Amino acid sequence: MRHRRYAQFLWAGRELLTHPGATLLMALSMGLLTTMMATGLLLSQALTATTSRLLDQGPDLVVRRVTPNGGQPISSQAADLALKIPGITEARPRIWGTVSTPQAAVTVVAADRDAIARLTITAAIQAPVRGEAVAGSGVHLPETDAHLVLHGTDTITVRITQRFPQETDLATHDLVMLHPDDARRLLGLALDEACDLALAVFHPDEAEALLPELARVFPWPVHIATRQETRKHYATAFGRRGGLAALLYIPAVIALALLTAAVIRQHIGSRSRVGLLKALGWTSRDIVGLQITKAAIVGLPAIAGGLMLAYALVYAPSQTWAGMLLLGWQETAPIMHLDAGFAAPVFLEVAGILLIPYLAAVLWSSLVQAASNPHDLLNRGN
Amino acid sequence: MTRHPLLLAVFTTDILTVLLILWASATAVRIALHWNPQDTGAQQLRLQTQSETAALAVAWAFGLHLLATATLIYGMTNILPGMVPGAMCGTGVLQAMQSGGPRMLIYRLMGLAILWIWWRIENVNQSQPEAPLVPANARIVLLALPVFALALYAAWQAALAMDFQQPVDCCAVIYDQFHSLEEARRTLGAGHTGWLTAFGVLTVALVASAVAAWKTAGRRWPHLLLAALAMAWLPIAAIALVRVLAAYHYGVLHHHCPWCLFLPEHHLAGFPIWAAWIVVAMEAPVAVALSLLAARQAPPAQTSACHQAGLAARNTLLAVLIFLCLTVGPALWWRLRFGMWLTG
Amino acid sequence: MPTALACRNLTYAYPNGASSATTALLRNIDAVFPGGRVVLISGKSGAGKSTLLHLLAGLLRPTSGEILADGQPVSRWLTAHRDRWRRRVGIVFQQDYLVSELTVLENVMLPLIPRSGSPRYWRESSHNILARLNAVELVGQSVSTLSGGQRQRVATARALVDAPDYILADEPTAHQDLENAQRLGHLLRQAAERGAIVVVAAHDRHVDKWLKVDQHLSLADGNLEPAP
Amino acid sequence: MPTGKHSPANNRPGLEPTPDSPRPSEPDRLPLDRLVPAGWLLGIALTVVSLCVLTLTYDTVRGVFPPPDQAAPVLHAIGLNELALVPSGRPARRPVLTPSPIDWRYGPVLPRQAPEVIPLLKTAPFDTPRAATP
Repeated sequence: MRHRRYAQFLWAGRELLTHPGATLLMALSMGLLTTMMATGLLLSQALTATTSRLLDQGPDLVVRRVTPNGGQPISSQAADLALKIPGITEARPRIWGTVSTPQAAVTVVAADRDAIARLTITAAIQAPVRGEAVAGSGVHLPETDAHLVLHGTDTITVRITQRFPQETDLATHDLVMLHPDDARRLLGLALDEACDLALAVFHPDEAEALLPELARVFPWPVHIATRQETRKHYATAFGRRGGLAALLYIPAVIALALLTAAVIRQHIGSRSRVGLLKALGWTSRDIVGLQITKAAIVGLPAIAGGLMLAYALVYAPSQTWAGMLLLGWQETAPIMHLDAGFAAPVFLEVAGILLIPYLAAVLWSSLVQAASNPHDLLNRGN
Repeated sequence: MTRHPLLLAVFTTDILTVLLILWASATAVRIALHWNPQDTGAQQLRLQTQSETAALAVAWAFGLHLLATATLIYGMTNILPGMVPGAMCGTGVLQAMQSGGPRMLIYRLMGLAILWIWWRIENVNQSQPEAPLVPANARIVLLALPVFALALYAAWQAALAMDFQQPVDCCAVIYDQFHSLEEARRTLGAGHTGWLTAFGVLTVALVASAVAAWKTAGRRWPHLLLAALAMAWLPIAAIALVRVLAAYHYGVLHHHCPWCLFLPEHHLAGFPIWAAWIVVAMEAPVAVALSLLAARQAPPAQTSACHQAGLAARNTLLAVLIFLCLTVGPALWWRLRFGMWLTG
Repeated sequence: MPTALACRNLTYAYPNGASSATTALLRNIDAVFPGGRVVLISGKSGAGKSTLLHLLAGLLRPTSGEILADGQPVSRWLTAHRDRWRRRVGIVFQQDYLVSELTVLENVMLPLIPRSGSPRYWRESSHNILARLNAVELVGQSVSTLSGGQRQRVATARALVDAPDYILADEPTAHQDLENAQRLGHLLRQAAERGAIVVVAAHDRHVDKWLKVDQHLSLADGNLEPAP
Repeated sequence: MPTGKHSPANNRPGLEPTPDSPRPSEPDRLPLDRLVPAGWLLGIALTVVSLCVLTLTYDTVRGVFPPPDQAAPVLHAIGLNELALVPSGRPARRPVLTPSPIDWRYGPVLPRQAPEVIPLLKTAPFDTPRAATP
């Protein structure tokens, strides 16, 4: 039985060799289609997974002060108010914002000396002193100078003394870490003011339960963002981009439909061949099996190769194309070390999207022919 | 009225299924009226050819129906709850569908049962060169047509009734069944221990009869016993699952909801559990039908029918074991992990 | 080995143009083709010889009546069963129906592929039958380069390669010289001697030059009768 | 070798070669069919599929490419809840705050809208202070 099956596989290979050009074209088309579809889906999946994983390291809750005139700086004493609530373990006033440089906008953040001291990454980062800064790999400087001009409510010039490692690009690519005094001056904040308050809670799952109490404890109205909310916003943003990317799939799906139609046409076109095979003692099952085997010999490696290419494109350690093409970076994009842990369902999804209609087209056309009278197939086929 | 793509896909598949069965029914009527296997006249030979094409159409209809039902259940449990305000699972979606929802499910299951029997008999038929069971299956197709038409009509009613603006309260449906905790601990007057005992006894009996029916495929009584036990086992297994054993999936007591099992939070356990339950509901009667059919057939078809009856018994056995593993297994795991049962 | 292939009350009619009327090509034919014998069916062009062979091979369903193989009504069997039964049939078509993309050897292999056997066995069997039909020099050639006679020999080799129980040959010597025709006749006779049922349809009545016939039937006006 | 009905035709008594038939040549030595290249094609297809499946399975299970673990402690240290996926200043950089009915400026002297970076860079000289918004 095994021997017979091998022989039939071999014959399917032989039949494919009768049209090597068409076979190769078919495999390439399917491979490229797979790559196109899988790359988009994998990237969206990987960004969502990675964002979620990284955001776990960020604050559980972020409190901002709101007034009828808009957002307002928060007093540094607000942290003490927050810490009175049972369940809140840490309250950190944050000083950060978007400012511009002669080259591009950057995000600045005031260094938290204690937190930086606890950081033990490959290249240890030192908290910057006044007039110095630590910059991400995407912050550009004039070639001969290490000084960066920052325009906020005031303009300051800082010297870049260190760079964040490239492996941390997802968090630091266009980030400039300043001394808190420099950051306050740049952002127009008074000495005891901060932009907002980042909170850590004892039980992250119960963070939302603390919201009413938090809103009550501050003497002014607040807007509180939870981690869940942040995650959801990111997922929605990627989903929206994914939706736009889906427009790109339309030609791909049309191409697939044409490909499938071509397969059907190819099979119906060889009706006399099917009639001959039946006359020579091939059963309908043999013929359907042959056609499915032929389709699988072309389709499976093409889809596997396409998936592999998409996988390499999305997860390769130094990939920056996604940032350049899809996320709006102009010169240098962050190096994306994305989370490959959830790729398997995407593989199955893409394989299903492509393989099922392809095999269904083959199966349907084969069955339709296989059920006909061999005499009719021989005489009415081409 | 909803135009959700999932429901439209199910609806389109249902229409296709009804059309295929309708087409096969036209041949089935002619077969019922004119089939004469002894005749070698032109009409009979034409009917023989048409019966093969009709069988292919019904086989496709069966496949499409299975696919549409699985898609519908997935949609009702995992997609539509996110769109119906207040719905947490399929219970809320059924509420939103009003009376059309349950009717649609009942007709779908009836249709599934009819085509399941058709499929098993067709297997016997196809194993014989001269297809001796064509008239029997033609009658089954004629029986299936009104059921599938009603299922389609009910699906249309359900889709019409669905309103994504109107909130539902599916938890109220679950919890409003009881006025006191004592009521939640009893079902139809019997305590949970009683139901579990009945479930255990019937399961053992069902497993034993399925083994007997599988191993003695040529005899009729094990199959009759299997079907009778299965008919008793099905409601009791459903009650034991929903009222007692589901608690070990949910981790809470008295959440008597059959639909929450389909949620990802509970590892989509509802799909294999209820699929196993449906396999028992389908295969046990099929085993009897085939064993009764075998007695009326000439030797080659008789052998094939006995073989198919044995397969049906074996499938029943496997389904019961899967059901058992997925319902009792979590309870045992809970007991090992926490050292106690969830008894409330 | 088969005991007999028989037609019982066999009628075949084809649609007559656009109208619903049909024209009967074969009418109520009753005939028995016993095992171990060579039967010749002769008749004019268009008499229905090829259609009769196609009906006997199960390639076509009769309009009424039936084909019985060893008493079993194969013409009324389900397609899958008829397909399996046809593995025992070797048929030589009037047109050769060779696959132009395949070599001669591969064309001859075609019936062997769905059956058991290794590629080595396919090659050996095909090679041997081609050798017996004096076509061994053609094995590696593309069929598009062959002459009419060579194509017919390859098609015959394809029909005989699996030593079928039923051999149905339609004008097998249409383009052959006498030597090759005699060689084919010898092969068919050998097949009959091992018990196969051999039915040959030929326009030319003078087949005794190459084939030793046991029974000669004539097909005319839709009826099959012993030849005078 | 197959036996019975499927044994090579020359083993059957009924199909003996005729005396004048040419001697069969050795079939395996002649390139008479393309089954060998077909075997290669099968081998290539199988190898491609196996390699891809093995690599993808290994990678997804074990994670050969470095996961984003190095960025995580830095994000924790700087205390931000946004990533550098989109350039600073773009609405998408900060999905929690945009779009929002709340005006997040700290003072009335700052522009009402958070500046879009590209027009800002293209049109404005850099000698005046710019907006600073969180």
